[in-house]
Amino acid sequence: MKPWLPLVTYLSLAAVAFFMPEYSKTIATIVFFMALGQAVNIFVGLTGYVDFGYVAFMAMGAYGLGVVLYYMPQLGFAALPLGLALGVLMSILLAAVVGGVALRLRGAYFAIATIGVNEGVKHLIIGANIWGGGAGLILGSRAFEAFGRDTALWLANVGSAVLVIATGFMAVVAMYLIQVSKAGYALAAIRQDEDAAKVMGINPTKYKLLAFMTSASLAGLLGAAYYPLGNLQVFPENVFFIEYILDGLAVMFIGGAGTVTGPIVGGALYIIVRTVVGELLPGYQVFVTALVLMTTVILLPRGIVGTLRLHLPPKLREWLP
Amino acid sequence: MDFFSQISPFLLSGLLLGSIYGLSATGLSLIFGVLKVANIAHGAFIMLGAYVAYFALTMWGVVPFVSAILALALGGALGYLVYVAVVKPLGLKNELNILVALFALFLLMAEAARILWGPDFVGYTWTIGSFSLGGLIIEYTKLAGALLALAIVISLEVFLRKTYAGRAIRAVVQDSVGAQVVGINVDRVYALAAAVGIGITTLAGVFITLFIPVGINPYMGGPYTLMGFVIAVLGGLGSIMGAYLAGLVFGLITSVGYFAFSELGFAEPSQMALFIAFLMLLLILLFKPTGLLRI
Amino acid sequence: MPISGRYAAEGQYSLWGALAVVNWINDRGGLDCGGKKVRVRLVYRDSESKLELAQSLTESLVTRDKVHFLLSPYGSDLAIGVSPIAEKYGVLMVVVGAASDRIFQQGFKYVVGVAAVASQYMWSVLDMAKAVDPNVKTVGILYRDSEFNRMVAEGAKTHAEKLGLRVVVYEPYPATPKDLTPQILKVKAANPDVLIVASHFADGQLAIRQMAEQKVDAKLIALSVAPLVPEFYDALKNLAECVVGPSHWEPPVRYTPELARQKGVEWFGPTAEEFAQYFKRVSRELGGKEIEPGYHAAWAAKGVLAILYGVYKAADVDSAKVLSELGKARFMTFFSEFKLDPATNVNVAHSMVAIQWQNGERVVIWPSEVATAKLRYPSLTWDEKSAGKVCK
Amino acid sequence: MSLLIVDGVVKKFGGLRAVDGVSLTLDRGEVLAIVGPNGSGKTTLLNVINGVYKPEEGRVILEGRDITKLPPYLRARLGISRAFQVPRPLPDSTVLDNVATGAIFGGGYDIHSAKEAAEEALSYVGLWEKRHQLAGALAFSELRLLELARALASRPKLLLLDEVMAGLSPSEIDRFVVLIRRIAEEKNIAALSLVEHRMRAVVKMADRALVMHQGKKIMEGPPGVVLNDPKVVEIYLGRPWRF
Repeated sequence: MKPWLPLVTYLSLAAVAFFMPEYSKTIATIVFFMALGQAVNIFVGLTGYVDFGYVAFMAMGAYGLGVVLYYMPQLGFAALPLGLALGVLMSILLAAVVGGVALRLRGAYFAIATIGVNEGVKHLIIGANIWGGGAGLILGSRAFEAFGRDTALWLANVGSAVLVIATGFMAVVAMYLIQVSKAGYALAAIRQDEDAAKVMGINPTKYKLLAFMTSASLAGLLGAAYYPLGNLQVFPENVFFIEYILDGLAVMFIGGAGTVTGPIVGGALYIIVRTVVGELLPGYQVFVTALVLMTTVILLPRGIVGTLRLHLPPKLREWLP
Repeated sequence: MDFFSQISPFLLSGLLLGSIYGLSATGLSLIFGVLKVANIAHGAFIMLGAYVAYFALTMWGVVPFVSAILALALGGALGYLVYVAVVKPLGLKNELNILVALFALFLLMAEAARILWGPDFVGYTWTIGSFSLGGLIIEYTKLAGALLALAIVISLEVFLRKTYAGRAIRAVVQDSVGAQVVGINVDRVYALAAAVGIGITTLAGVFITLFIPVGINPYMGGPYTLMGFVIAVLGGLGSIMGAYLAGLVFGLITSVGYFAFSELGFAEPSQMALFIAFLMLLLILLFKPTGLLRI
Repeated sequence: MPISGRYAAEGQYSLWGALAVVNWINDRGGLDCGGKKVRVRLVYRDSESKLELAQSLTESLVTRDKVHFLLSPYGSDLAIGVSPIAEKYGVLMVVVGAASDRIFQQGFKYVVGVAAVASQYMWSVLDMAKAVDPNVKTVGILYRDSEFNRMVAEGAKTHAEKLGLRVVVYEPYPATPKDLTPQILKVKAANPDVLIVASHFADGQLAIRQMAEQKVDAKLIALSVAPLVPEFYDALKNLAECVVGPSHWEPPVRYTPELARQKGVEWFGPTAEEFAQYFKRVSRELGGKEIEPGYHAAWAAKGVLAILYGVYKAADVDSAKVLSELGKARFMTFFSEFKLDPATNVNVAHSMVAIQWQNGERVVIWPSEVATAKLRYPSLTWDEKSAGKVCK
Repeated sequence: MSLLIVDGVVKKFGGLRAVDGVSLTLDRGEVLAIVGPNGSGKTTLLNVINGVYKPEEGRVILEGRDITKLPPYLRARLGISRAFQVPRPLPDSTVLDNVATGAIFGGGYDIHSAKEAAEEALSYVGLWEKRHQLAGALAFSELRLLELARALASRPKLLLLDEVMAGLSPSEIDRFVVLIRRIAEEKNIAALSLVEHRMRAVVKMADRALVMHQGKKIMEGPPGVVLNDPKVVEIYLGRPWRF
């Protein structure tokens, strides 16, 4: 496969966000959904497992940066890399624990177990009043203190957009690296027939965990880029909001599960439909989006890119991964 | 005050509410057992049931116990429609696509409700008196609701064990390939299970308003989906009686758990109680995925 | 403004309130800006109560629609989320429908509040209780565990203690509760004189309903947010009687041009009657039925008026100039007086009024200058209410 | 040293002893047919050998190493390959990728050499022409061959063939029997083949036959002798009403 098309797309979006900062938030929003779909795709698309508690990884990322920024603004600019690293680390750790234990479960049982993890962590944070508890963390003044006013505003507007785009970019790279390696073969086998895969000598848990942790680390980065950096806040009700995984799944499905370009197409469509309907018929956009999603899933079960690939000659198919 | 009289109202209140929780999860459990589909749109049908109760009472003066029948019929019809229009065309193997389609349905129903009925939080008032027991004041409507919920669950269980259609459903729950081999029309069983499951869920939406007759709004469904999953798993997915009993357990955890954590001085006792509930869910899934109370 | 999603109801009323004022000024030929009449245009988008959409829509309002000023979306989370955009582009944003104290403690320069902040919500109610009954001793506080409600509860607790009251129960409950019986049983055991519930909509209705079931009586029961909409009474009927609530504004509140003249401050904008008339027209056109404006609507209207006043004074649409004019401003609208605290950019001349449900009507009972009825004290018991008695 | 030793294996499901104290040995290049009616415990025994089930009693020894407790994927790497009764290809992958996946994980090849090994295995079974098709598009008998190719590409020492002739026409069976014998002889691979009905094929294919009934080993010996034994004939023909 040739990953150039999706990579170039992300790079050009990053260039627009950087050089035309007045569009950075708009781009950040579109790419947020693309990158979310992309990260979800690495796990769900490649393994065929659904993780409804996926948002917990974004939340870990958000809290990682949020906590560093809130409690240690005196670190200055170092708070940013440190916070991002902590966020990603916490996501990976959570994924390792959840995955190591729950990936033994099949299908819907796994999906429900992960809901349990998401809700459990949320209730623990609120219930035991950890990290601001139910009232969350508000980071405006801390960001000003850590980065200085202008830099903080630039980071909140343009910086977070660039980081969100970078997450999408890295997700494509990760997807590419997985698909051209042994792991790609293993995951394809697991997705299609896990029992057969075992008999073929594949250790399913190992590869599922690999995909799970990769996906989680990207989700953590996305969460960190988005909430504490872009919105200067971490509210538990928002960062654990379970509908984001459904958005991610929707984006992935409209585009085509398991494809690399799919989430880009899906994310763009998902937001464009909302924006257009929102301007023409304010208040009806969720209704229309849901309708679009439902018809796509039923009539084009492979998604747009997935269906397109099916009808392309093999040479072109390489270019539309 | 001694310990028992302190805790008894929490116990009672938990059991009463738990009975309704249990009822509300049976539909989800049935659908999962038969179709192996996790009904993400579950909460939307609870919302629909709540609106049925609200409109029936405020517009026509029809009390919830009667409008429940209406909700059962409406939910049943919608359930059949969902099976024919969403689940069947995708094919049951296509688990992921069905999940996403049901999510779209969930959004669609909530948005339709908002467009039709407005975003306000509505409610009704209907009471026929109350009595006091063990430090808790209990409305007759609540007691009747809780007992009726039990009766409905028992009759559903009887239906599954004694009638041909019910036995066919049970056969499919246990072994869908085997059921096909012995000549059961699996397609019809799926349709029936979807209709019954969603019918019961919508009916449960009406019953829930006996306990929570306020705050009815288009977006109320989400938490019920989550709670439904927890209860259905605790009870063993596919088991009706199990789901009901797990509902009781869940009611007790949230109520007595609150009491316990409050005594222990936690910042947010009710959230800690929920944390325990979800922790239990995880432990059960890992060590006894057939459910705690499989019957 | 979110007009779908979890903040749909509040967002919709806020939008209509803002539209009512814009229509009012345009029907008068526009705003006087340096001697020239300028028409005002309100551009709005539906953020679906979602952060990411609130952000990108706000940005596109600034960069694509080239709006001169912003009204914040409803909800503290959304308002904070869009603040960096207002700051970056130096566009004045008036916060309406978000009252968390913490928004204004972040050091945003272009973010202005026009109404009292969350921690002050219950002050007027507590002041009133103390004034009406000097023997009040104990207060019970239940609160929804969220950013805004926690602020309300903490503010109430501090203020109660300042007034020499004892807080005998202080309990949180989850943001979307299904059952409040456990918390209410705790209140019952503590038996406070005054019971305060820092609630939102659905949970507030539920709290009253379950208090009635458990017959938890108090001399005064006050809830935030929930009692301020007609649906509260529709849902609870008689049980809503005597319930008190703090409000930013109510239709009977009469700040009038005469009052402004007496106090020697400038009057700006429509009168309360005019506002109600315009609001009804908007609600009929957009919502299909004519309804009375509530406090969300008036709050948003006040937000628009503050911007317009600043523009009128500065004779310019430059945010920095408008902001500096607002810093100096002292004027009155139908909503309240206006005076910014230079440290936080919040209007400190605004205080909450208190309402009580009496015989199916929301009446203003505090402060006495603008009150239309007297507080019924002590409140009827639940038994009396169930028997059909109303507060008179 | 024998390649595979199964020693007194017992596997219970609830009260039922599905495999009840079965022992057997198998050498390199040898083809053993396990014969028995439906429900006799053949498939369970196969699942014990490749690790899907863990037995309650007894041991499974491969090349002198006790593998009773190893998970299936590790046994696959040690050289146990399996073809399923109902073929289980990866339907959305190409034929080549299907076989290559087996080569990578069972055979321990890297990706590049796995593809070469896969092409070789495909041409060995006669499926090379179809290597770029999706596996889901193959005919049933081709799926059987695909499974065999996938097993071969993973450098097996022992092939487990679960009713691999079910559903094939008589001429296809003949070709299959020849193929299996060729594999055993040319590649020195042992094969353990489960057979329910195709007795004619057993005689041609197997060096030895082992008859199972109700979880127990009834007899073992040269196919021609075993299959004509009165006890075996009775199991199959004598009491048909019992099935």
